[in-house]
Amino acid sequence: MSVQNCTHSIAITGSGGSGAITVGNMLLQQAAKNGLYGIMRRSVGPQIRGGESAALLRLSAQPVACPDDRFDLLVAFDWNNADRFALEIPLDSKSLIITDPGSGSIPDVIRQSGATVIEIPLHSMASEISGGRINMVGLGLITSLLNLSAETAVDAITSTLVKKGKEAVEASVNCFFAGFNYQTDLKLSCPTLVVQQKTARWNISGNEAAALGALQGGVRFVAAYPITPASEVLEWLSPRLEKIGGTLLQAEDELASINMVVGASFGGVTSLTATSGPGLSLMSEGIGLAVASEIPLVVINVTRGGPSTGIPTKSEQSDLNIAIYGMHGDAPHLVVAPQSISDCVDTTRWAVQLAETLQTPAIVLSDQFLGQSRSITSVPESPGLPKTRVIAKAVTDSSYQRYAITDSGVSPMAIPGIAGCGYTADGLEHKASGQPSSIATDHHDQLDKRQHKLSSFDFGENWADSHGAGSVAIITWGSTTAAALEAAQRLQQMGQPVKVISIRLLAPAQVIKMENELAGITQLLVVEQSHSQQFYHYLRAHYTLPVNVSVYAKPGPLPITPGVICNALQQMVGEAS
Amino acid sequence: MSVQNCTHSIAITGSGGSGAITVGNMLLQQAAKNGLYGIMRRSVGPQIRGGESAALLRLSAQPVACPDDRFDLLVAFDWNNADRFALEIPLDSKSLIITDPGSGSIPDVIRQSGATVIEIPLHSMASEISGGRINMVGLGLITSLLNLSAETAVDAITSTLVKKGKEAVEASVNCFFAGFNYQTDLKLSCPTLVVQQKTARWNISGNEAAALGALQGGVRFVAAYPITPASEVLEWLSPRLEKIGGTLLQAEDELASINMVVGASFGGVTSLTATSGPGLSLMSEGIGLAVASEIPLVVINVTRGGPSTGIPTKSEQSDLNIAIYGMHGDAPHLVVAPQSISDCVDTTRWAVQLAETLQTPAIVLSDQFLGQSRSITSVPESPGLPKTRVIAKAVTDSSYQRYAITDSGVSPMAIPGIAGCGYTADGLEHKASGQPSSIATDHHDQLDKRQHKLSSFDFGENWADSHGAGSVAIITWGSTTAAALEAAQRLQQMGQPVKVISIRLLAPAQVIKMENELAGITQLLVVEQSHSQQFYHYLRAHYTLPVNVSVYAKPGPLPITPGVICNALQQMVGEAS
Amino acid sequence: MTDLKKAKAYKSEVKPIWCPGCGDFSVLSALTKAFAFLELAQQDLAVISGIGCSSRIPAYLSSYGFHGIHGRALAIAAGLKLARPELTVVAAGGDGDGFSIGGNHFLHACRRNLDMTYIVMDNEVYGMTKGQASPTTHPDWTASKLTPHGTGVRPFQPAAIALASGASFIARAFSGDPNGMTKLIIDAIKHPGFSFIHALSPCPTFRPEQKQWKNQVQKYEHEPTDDPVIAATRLYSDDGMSTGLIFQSKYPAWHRTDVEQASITQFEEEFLV
Amino acid sequence: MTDLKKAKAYKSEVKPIWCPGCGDFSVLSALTKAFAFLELAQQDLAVISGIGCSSRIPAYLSSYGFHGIHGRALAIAAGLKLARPELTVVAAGGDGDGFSIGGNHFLHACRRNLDMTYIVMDNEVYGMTKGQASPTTHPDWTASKLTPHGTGVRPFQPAAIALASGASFIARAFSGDPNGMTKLIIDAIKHPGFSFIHALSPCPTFRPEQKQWKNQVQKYEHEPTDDPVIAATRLYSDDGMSTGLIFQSKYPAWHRTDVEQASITQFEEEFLV
Ligand SMILES: Cc1ncc(C[n+]2csc(CCOP(=O)(O)OP(=O)(O)O)c2C)c(N)n1
Ligand SMILES: Cc1ncc(C[n+]2csc(CCOP(=O)(O)OP(=O)(O)O)c2C)c(N)n1
Ligand code: SF4
Ligand code: SF4
Ligand SMILES: [Mg+2]
Ligand SMILES: [Mg+2]
Repeated sequence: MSVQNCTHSIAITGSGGSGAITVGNMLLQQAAKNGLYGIMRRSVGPQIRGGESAALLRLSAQPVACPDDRFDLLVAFDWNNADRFALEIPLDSKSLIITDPGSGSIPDVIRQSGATVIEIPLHSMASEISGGRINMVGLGLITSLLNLSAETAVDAITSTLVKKGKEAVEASVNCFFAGFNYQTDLKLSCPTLVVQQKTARWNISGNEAAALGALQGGVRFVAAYPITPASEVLEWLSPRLEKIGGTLLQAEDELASINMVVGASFGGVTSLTATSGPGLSLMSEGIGLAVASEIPLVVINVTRGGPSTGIPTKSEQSDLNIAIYGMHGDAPHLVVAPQSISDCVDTTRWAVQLAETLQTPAIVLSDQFLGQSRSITSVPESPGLPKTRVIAKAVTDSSYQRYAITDSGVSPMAIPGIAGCGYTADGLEHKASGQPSSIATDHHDQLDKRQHKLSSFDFGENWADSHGAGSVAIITWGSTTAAALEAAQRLQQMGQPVKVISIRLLAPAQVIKMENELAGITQLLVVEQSHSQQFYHYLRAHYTLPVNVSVYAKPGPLPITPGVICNALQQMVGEAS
Repeated sequence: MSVQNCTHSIAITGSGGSGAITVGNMLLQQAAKNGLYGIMRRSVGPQIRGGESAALLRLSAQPVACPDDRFDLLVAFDWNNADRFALEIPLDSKSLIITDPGSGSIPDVIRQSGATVIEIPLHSMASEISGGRINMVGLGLITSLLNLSAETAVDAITSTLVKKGKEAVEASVNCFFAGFNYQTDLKLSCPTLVVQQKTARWNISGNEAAALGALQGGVRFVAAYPITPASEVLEWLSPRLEKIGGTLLQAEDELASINMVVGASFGGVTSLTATSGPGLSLMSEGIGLAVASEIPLVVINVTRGGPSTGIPTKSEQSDLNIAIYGMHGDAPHLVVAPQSISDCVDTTRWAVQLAETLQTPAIVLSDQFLGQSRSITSVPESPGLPKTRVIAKAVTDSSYQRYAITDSGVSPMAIPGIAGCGYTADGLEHKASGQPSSIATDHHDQLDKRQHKLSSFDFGENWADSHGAGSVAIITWGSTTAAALEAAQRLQQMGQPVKVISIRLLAPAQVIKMENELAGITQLLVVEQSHSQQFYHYLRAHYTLPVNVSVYAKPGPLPITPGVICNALQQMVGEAS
Repeated sequence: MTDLKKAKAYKSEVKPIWCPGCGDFSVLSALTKAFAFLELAQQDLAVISGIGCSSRIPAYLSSYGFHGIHGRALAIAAGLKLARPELTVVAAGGDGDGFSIGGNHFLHACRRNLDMTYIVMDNEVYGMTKGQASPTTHPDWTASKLTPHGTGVRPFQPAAIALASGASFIARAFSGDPNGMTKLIIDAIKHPGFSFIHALSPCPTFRPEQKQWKNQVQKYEHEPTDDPVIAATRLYSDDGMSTGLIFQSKYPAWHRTDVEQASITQFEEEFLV
Repeated sequence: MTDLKKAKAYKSEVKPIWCPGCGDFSVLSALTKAFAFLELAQQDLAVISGIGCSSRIPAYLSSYGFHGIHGRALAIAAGLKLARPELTVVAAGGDGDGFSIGGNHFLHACRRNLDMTYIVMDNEVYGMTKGQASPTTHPDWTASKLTPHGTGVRPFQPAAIALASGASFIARAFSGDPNGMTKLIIDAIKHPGFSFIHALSPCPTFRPEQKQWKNQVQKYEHEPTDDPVIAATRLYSDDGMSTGLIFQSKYPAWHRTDVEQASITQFEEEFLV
């Protein structure tokens, strides 16, 4: 069965307090218990409390990492502010809409889709049960539609609501069964997801995954300032860091947090901060200091819609430019991007280890989609031991040179506490000793050193993931990877082989490796979620691309889905032929 | 006579208090009075007071805008810290060195050049005159060597020292004549610069020029934080702004200054700030706000050696990346670069007018070389009247839409005071009215609008300067332009025609105009003063370059001189043939 | 006190995103009442904010407004006031915006004493980012996941800092007393210099315990003083919950120096040799 | 007081870039004397600074050091101290670095009360950038081209701000009294919390009139107090030129909370469904 035939995309919407998100979360949990995979995004209005919200799920028997082009099912508890989310829930004539007859007329923008509408008296069903809530009726309906087991649903309800007391659980379970047992002739186009094998699963968001990867990599100090959509990285880390002897400090601003991280790392403790665009802007001077003074550190940037305050709650890949080029002066550093929620674990861990090994800052470019979506994934393999930085040995003479020119460009780093190696880290250009210098040869030596340590390092196979073969390829990075892979799978099924290259290591550029990857490619489709084609320009700047290049670049807030990539690719191939 | 044959390069060095810089300044003034052109850089040590310093001049009968590859004359008042500046003063066997026999032995690094050394008892000559100073003896010697008139020197001495009193002037004049009349058989290889025509001249630094251009463009509000090498922009502006009804405020930091500028410009007053790399880093969030809220403003960035604190007193072109790509999100804005000291007037004025016209921030990329060097230039033509922004008209209904979608992408801007047009400027994505929105169509509309107003604007001929013709070209930008032009002139004389393209408008890229400029070019040499080839990568990203491209990229602190460009070009041509 | 219909004219048609019960509603309405009382023309009025729930306020007003970036309201406001001294400029925002990321501008705005008003809606929490500790949060508040044992840091004292920084008008208001707040805003706008209003404005969503504030707040028992020593003494013994005008002095407001006028052509001539 | 030879061991071989007569020379030597007196091991000592003439100090010491970026000394120092609580951490820099661009970190460092010392060498000017007004510059100082009529702004009061921000140790020292300064540095380092020394350190190059400071400075006439009301009262009536320990309190220094230990594997298991 092809991927798009065996997934269910379900939207649950409702305004403030209707509990749409709760249903989504429970459904995801249930799916996992039923041996399925899944992913769930949330879409919320600008209100802090109340306001419209939507849980946008896709469930599948195989691992699934991106939203589909359309939704099979929309369960709408009401139609308030439907215009705000209509674009996020594409429906068509094969889709079903479940709504309450009392919710008023279906907005045109939804009705136009031609989807089949079934009105079910959700409200009255719920009100018949004391303490009943319509969202649980909805959960029952969806569970039966998906042929999921009622048992796992009850588990999910119980574990979620246990802190609200027995009565709440009971009322919800009753509502659930009211929905579950409701008789309709509703049918999803593909009612049952066929589970191959039930293996252990994780239910994890990308922000949690990145946080876990950070701990695995050895991070023990975090200073940060809250910002949407990065705060969950910090929320997950704070209580856990202290349980492994680390510290998280909420700083007064991002200038403080990045510089605190510089100080902590200077002290020998592996350190990290997390932020989003506005915060990254404020950190650029501090990151530049880390480049010049050769202090390892990691910045997780969970990109949101830009520019400026932009769209804080929505995803985009538009912080690529600032991540790569955002420091003044010649400031070589590392930029990596996770390709899926579960890859957030590995890529963040890798970033930490690269930063430590190369004594330079690493920026992890995640985004709101990866960071705030939850995914049911297979349990990843256990990582090896964290790599550590090259530390100087105590000396009794004055021979220690912090910025000594070495073959690798990496110089043993002294850490306070090591005798005889006292030195002053400096953002001023310096001699090998660290002493400030404005002499041309010193400047050139240190610029060479800082670049050389990155350009000569062997980053191995992780620099990019490549799937498939042929002369037609899609190139992408980060969170659009999953859609590109699924597009390639669909195209393959349609007889169009497509190779997918997704770059994990965005800086430094891997020119020779890319040359190998692109060998034989005659047509290349660049896929990215930015308005100004940042990735495409980045590729042009650093790599030699085939003559025929097409670009599919679209800003957020809507996700780039497999179907539109298929279309763009078919168009490219069609035009060339 | 070819350019390099009719210029004099003179270095005057000495440690703290020796007055080398004073001599340089007087010489420049004299040269102007004698109908010559000239340029003078200063090289100083890290000390605030005292420490070594050097005045590095080049005088010519024709306009001259870059240092030569070598020095004809070095007048060294002593040899302290000679290693720090030796690299900055390339000497050869045709060079002359004047020094005092009492200054100790000439350092190897200098002697190795093979230059002719003449020891002249400067100290004892000066000490014979009460209140005498050796630098004035030096001035006399140089004046006679250059065949400049003693009269203009006396003028320069008098006007410079008049505030120190009559006695000081007299002592200096006497010292001057002691030097001037000193009999040697010293000869410069080209003793006399033949003046064609004495026209009016300006003695101006690039920082002053940029400041003047700002005023001409209409700037009436400046908020800034001091930083080397940008502070002179502010020092020149502060007392003058208030004389034309404007204001300069020294802010608490760069975050404050950029945001004050945003506020002032929101208030309808043309506004600017000036900074250097570290400050630009801190401003990037504020600049992004100006992009999103469509507030015109100008940031003059006087680039110094980077990364981080880097080399504050030396020049580099390494802030190109951050200027173009340094904001988070898709943030189209303007980046322009003056090509010479006198062009700082025009390019800054242009930047102000573009910013006002297009309601977006403009970054002027100057650098330490342009900013802090003084030049004798022809008096520029008077500029036209400043262009102003499109202002909204008062209304009595609620029809005003601040971010209305228009054909040009520019929407009439309401200014506090205009009735009926009250609106809230916002860095959040918004509807045409300004009301926040996270709906995809609103985001796309506004992203399109902000890009379209830049991409559809006709920037005219100013976008780049192009000189010469042929199939071989040099492409460069900013302060390396002068050296490229002189290199092309030399190559022309050697029978190698070379076209020089220097980009003034770095963002937005002018793809079609560049295509025309590059038509017929088969070999292209990219010249820039950065370590990581920032300009080259920028060109690749945005333009289609010929197949044969060579890159001459060298970081600061030493200037890129015509000779090395000639070599690089000859090598490129040689390899191709 | 003021004509409610007149006050309403200062409201825009944008519906606030605030939660039911949010203290900021009262601040919004106190502001409009003060504007109405002072009969300020909408077009000569600008309200500037940073980022946060409270910082959304400019869009809810029919005056000119700027919803800036986090922490920079005072800088934007200062630029506007310097460029357009004749406008009435009000900066407004939250405790995180003003005292955490914006702390430095607060210090320097107090010192600089431009003739403008700054209203901080203090809810001792970051509302917008869903409930982290702010500088004014008490050290033992443990509901934020970022500080699960509390911050352990003594709270920021807005009025005391304002005084030490040299602010010339310092008051405390409470959103539960909208008339008192309106009066203070009127006095603040009339004050010829930098006027700071520390507005206690509860966040029922993340700090439900602040519903008790109405029982804790009391009118300041002293007359306002212009003596910083007296003000300091009072502030250091105050519990931070008393409202009213605390300090007002006649420090001179910053203004442009008048100098002889010149023309750009004259400046150009200075370069002639 | 301390063995000069021992003190010299804390000096590095780098020659200061300071002008002859610069007050910072005395601060450097007071620091080394204090270190020697306390017998601190060089390797367990870190001196962190920002950018400015005064901020060059770490390179002149043989301890570990960080010459950071302008205004961020306290942030770097805080990170280091949090990560390595056993180290002795001293932050140092100028009035521009600490009170202008770095003002926000100063506020929050005072509140946070980490066990470290901060020495601000105040010369009421930006020395490094050749003589602009700093926050502590008097309003009528007209020698800077950026403020040719003076700043017109009342000076920043470092000690009063520190007090209002909750600093637990506040002292003023003068570079013309190196022994007094040494003693204060010793006490500051010993103080278990954030200790702030406002060190008057003249800049003969841009503020030659500061050569008169030696005639204006006097020892603080009071005993130090731990009562902020008393300290405030004194500070508001002080001329800013008296030296000595002003305020010292037992506010608890910030420290990590001890919690039950866990392993990363346990955290991973939380994700299992
Ligand atoms: C540079 C930057 N950092 C962080 C944020 C995220 N952020 C938005 S509002 C806010 C705090 C809001 O708290 P407060 O100012 O007290 O306002 P409230 O929501 O409580 O009214 C934060 C941290 C941001 N927008 N920009
Ligand atoms: C972000 C940034 N802005 C501005 C500067 C320029 N700058 C360097 S030192 C300094 C002020 C120094 O004054 P202070 O801290 O009082 O030190 P002093 O030189 O007087 O000892 C400034 C503005 C900089 N290095 N970085
Ligand atoms: S979260 Fe709190 S501050 Fe924000 S709107 Fe809701 S109640 Fe008000
Ligand atoms: S300029 Fe002033 S502060 Fe700087 S070294 Fe010289 S005397 Fe000291
Ligand atoms: Mg708040
Ligand atoms: Mg200073």
